[in-house]
Amino acid sequence: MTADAFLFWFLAITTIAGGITVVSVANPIYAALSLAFTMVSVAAVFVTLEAYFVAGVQLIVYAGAVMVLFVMVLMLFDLKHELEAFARGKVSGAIKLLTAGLLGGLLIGAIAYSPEGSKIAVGANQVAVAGDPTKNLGYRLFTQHIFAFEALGVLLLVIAVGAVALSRSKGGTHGQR
Amino acid sequence: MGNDIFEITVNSVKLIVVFLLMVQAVPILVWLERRGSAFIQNRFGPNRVGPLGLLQLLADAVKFITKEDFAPDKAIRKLFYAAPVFALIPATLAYAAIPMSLPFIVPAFEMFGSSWGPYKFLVQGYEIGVGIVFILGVSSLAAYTILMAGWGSGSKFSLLGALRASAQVISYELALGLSIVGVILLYGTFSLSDMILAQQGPLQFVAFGYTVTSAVSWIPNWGIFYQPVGFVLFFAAAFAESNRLPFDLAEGEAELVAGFHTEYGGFKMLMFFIGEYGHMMIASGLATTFFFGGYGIPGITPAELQQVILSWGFSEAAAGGLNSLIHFLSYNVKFAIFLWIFIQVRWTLPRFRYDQLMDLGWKTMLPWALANTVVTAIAIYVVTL
Amino acid sequence: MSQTALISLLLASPFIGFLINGFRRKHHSGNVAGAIASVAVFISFLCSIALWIELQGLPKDARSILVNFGSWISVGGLNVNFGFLVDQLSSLMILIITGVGFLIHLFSIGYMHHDPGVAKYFAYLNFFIFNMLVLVLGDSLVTLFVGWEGVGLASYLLIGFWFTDKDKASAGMKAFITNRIGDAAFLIGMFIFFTSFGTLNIQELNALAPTIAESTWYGIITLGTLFLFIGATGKSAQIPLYVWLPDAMAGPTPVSALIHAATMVTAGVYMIVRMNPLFLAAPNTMLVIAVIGALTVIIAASIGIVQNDIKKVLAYSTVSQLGYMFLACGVGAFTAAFFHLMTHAFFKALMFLGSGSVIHAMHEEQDIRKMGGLKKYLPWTHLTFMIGWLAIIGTPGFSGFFSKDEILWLSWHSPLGHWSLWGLGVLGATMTAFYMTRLMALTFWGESRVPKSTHPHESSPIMLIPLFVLAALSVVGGYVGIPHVIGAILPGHPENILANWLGPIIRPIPGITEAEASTEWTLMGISVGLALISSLTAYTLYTKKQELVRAMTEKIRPVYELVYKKYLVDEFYFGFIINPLVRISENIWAYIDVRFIDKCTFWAGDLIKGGGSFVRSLQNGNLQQYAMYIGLGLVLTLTFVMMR
Amino acid sequence: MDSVSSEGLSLITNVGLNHYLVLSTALFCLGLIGVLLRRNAIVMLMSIELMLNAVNISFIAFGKYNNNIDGQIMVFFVMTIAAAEAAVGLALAVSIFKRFKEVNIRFFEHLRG
Repeated sequence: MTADAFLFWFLAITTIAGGITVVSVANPIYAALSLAFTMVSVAAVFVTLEAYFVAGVQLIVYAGAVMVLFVMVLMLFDLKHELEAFARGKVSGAIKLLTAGLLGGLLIGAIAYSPEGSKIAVGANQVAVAGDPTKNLGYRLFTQHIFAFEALGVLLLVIAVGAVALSRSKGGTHGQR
Repeated sequence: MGNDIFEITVNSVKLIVVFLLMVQAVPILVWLERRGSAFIQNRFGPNRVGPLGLLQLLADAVKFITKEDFAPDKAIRKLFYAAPVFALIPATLAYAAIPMSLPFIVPAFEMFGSSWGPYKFLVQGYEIGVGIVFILGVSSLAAYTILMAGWGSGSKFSLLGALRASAQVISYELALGLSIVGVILLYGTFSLSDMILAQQGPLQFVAFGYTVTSAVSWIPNWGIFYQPVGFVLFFAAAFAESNRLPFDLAEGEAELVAGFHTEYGGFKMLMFFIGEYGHMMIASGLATTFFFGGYGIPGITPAELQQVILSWGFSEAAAGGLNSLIHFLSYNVKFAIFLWIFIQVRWTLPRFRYDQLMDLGWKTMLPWALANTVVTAIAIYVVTL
Repeated sequence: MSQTALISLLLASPFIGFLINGFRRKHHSGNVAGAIASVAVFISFLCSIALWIELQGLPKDARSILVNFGSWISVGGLNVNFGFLVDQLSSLMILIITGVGFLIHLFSIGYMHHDPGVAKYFAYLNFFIFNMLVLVLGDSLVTLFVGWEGVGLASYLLIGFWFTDKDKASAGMKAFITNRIGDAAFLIGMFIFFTSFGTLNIQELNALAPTIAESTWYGIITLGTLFLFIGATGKSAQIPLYVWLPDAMAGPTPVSALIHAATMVTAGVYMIVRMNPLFLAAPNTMLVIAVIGALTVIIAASIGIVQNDIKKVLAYSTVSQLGYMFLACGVGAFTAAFFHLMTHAFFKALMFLGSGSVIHAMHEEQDIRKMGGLKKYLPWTHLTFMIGWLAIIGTPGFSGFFSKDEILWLSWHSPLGHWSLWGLGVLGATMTAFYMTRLMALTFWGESRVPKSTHPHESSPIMLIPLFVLAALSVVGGYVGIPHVIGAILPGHPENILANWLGPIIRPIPGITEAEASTEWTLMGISVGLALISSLTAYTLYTKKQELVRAMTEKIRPVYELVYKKYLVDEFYFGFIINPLVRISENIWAYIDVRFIDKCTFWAGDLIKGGGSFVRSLQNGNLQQYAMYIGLGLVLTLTFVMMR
Repeated sequence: MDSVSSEGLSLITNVGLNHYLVLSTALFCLGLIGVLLRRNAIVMLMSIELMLNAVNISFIAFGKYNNNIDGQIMVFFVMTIAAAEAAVGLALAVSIFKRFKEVNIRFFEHLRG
């Protein structure tokens, strides 16, 4: 077994194990911590895919900021006793599990039956990667995708205002001003 | 295959050595801190055990280890015990990525019946292409240890301290990251080694197609001359990141007893200590690397120094090693100066109020860091037109 | 420095000034803030000069520098660059903006000295200059529109600069909203051009403009240019959207000088001149522009006659002078329009600054009935103001004479013009002479009506220097565009420098013929003579025979009231547009919506309610069940796709 | 070594695009299960983050194996959206918590039609 394969399987196991913990642990704080662990594993998966910069950003943004926010909110709420962690109803629960399973099975089937190595044709605007990948990334981001980038900037601004407005309001949409 | 095993062994050993270096620096720093504070406050400080109280550390270590391993009744034991261990991981990982000296070549040699090398020995834990992003990413994980400790202790003070500390850490991470963007733009790389290479030699830059060189040849080509604002912001944010005075709101004694490590004692406490000092060391190492030429020596480039050493009659390989050693010393001098500033500031400045802290982070440092980024970008664009 | 660096510096300098002053907006030192802002604009001015010199070095037909800072929007067929174009027209415009802008910054240092928000004020001023430069230099309509909106924002901020006064804040709002109406039309114009030409680049649009004029009213170019023109009426205060400009005088006086006289309000004229090939291709639009311009000239001028606020008089005068520019555009005399834009920038900025000096001296008093005889107290201001007055009423030899005369002559002579347009123009010029002389007489001459408590004093040197420079420009500014007939009799036969310079990028008026010099001399004589008579009348009436004026206004009281209340235009807008709209909406709501549509919907609703209660069992409000439906739908779709 | 086991071995040792895609699918389905079954609004949000991460893996894997860097750019966009979503979701959760002192998803079910 080569080092690459070993790394992949190791990371796959940690990632999936983290994911399972997230959805199965009753205490939301442990769920959040294991999600953070999953994020770190996913960052490592990115490293095996040679996306170093994205891996770093994954660490900073997801593991370092978003998940810390989750953990902080959870700790602030102090939800120690999770009475009903899972949805009621055995039948609907079974259907839901079946749905997820079916979706997964279908996707994996599709992947398995697709001929390995058949690549999507490199189109006109898909320039092959050359040179420093991070520089390339920045260049593409600020030329080809600049409009989407700006739109996202606007979105973030709106979100920031919205989040502040939401968390300042005094309970419910019909609260007194 | 032989070389692979060699590299893996060397790298593992290096990781351990870097970790030990970091851990071993802590007692010295503690001694410095206590003697320094005593010096500042006109006291003696520890001076009984050993010469200048140097052995006090050993006594302290023994004390820490032999103390009772204690956990509060309401604590969540898993988190409570895991937190101090996790405190060491981000600090170590990040510190290992900082280059501490000139890489040198180990010539080919025979051992265990087969030949090894030649091998380029890097004086750092590991070289990562996107070094800065990695360090920022890893050190951002430090917030978890704080939260785990705070939550796991099962104490109100701990939790409040942890929430404060982590809010502070993620707020200042933004300013920290943005203050470095100017440096990244300046050198056009994420790699710390490349940055240090770019800072070698006398002050020199290209503007409007002309090469400008400083008249005084010993003024080095350090980042501080191009990014003074970035440096100030970085250093201030680094203080906040390492939760030290004047930003140690998380452990404001008057309100919170001791913040997130209220319930910790003994060896577990020591581990948090090491973590905190580790962050301090990372900040010092990064400040040295970004703004003060890393391991470089002002007035002489590594290649010139190599020639000087060769003229003393050493072999090529030995000269390389000696050269690396000298640069290692140079790095440590700068590093130590920053550590001393950290200690000095801690005993000089009073603590902020929490709202002042947040105001400083979001309303002062963030805009300035953004402005610094924009101005740097424009300046670089205009100058290199 | 390379051209790219020059243009970067030109744009960046005021922006950096804006940032610095914006960051230190809480500081109160006017001198420091003013120095930063003035230096920033001065650097831009130097860059403009350097660019102008660069242009001189280029061959006559290829005098343009296009700098592209990269792609901005690239979506579908729309490609917009951060492109900036310096050509004969925009180079002159940036010279005016940064030059006059610099002088006004200097003046502001003295004028805003005591204001606590002075750093904020200078930040806004620099922000305005930056946006104006973007507007002028932008190589596509989108970039131009960015500047267009930016100057609108700066104008709003500066009109409402003393926003604690509710009237001033709402004046800012009025300007902003009125401009929005124009901007919506401008956008529609842009859409029309984009759908029909597939580009928004101004040079490409100009190149694509057909040489054969479009004769219909519903042609693409006619519609597009009409909508652009509506946008211009908003920004440049023409009928019907001029109402905001007089109210905009609520801002600090230097702002009125910079934004609401010299630069921003001329953006509409500039835009039309910039796109002259397109407008020439749409003669119907040109007709509309000419008529609107001519009407604006006399209506604004007539209101100006009866105003008592020194700044309001100047404001209506600005509207009226802008009308002349549009009249010129409408008859195809783009060079003359730009020429008048330039001279107007000089003398109107001068007069506004002069009025600022007067207001400053009178301790914020703006009512000319409470002035008079100020000549004694403010000798320098009086001198410079008088030069502005001579220029605006068209005294031969002063700058206003050349440009106004050119417009009047071409509105008679151009194939797109008409004798009636000339008539309206001359009437406007006569009225201009009257109200300007009235302003001079009531403010500076005659006997003093200054209250005893006020002690007028001459302004500080930093405020006077800009006045001197602008006064000098108002005198000599006209000599760059000496009309052909006058040039022919002058020694050395000086040519029309401006027309030669702008020649390569401005299309000639189609079908214009060689004129007879005698006709031109005659028309010139008529307009100058009428202006002379009317200013003499005004002088006599307002310095010596005030009671006669009073008696006359009593006799024609209803007319006077009508004009004094600005033809009740604001009331008209409220009474015939805004209030009816509200009332109609109310009626629609009460009768159509409540009685008819609601009934229908209730009926339909009852029907659906029955069916809905069945489907309701599916939609039980359980979020996770909904998510499950999504998942199931995905599974079904995937199955379908894979089975095929 | 017979052919079956060598094929199985190569499935393990030759890691390719499909492996990453299967990993991504598995993570995605785990996230979906979390969204469908968990009652705590914040845990649901976390499960959504899990799904987004799964998508990121497949983006990067496709990007690498097709030699196209746009995959990584999409990941940036996804991350931004995820951060935005987390911010708004948490703000909602905070306001729900202020009112009901709990963040169970059934408090959102007053929207029932």
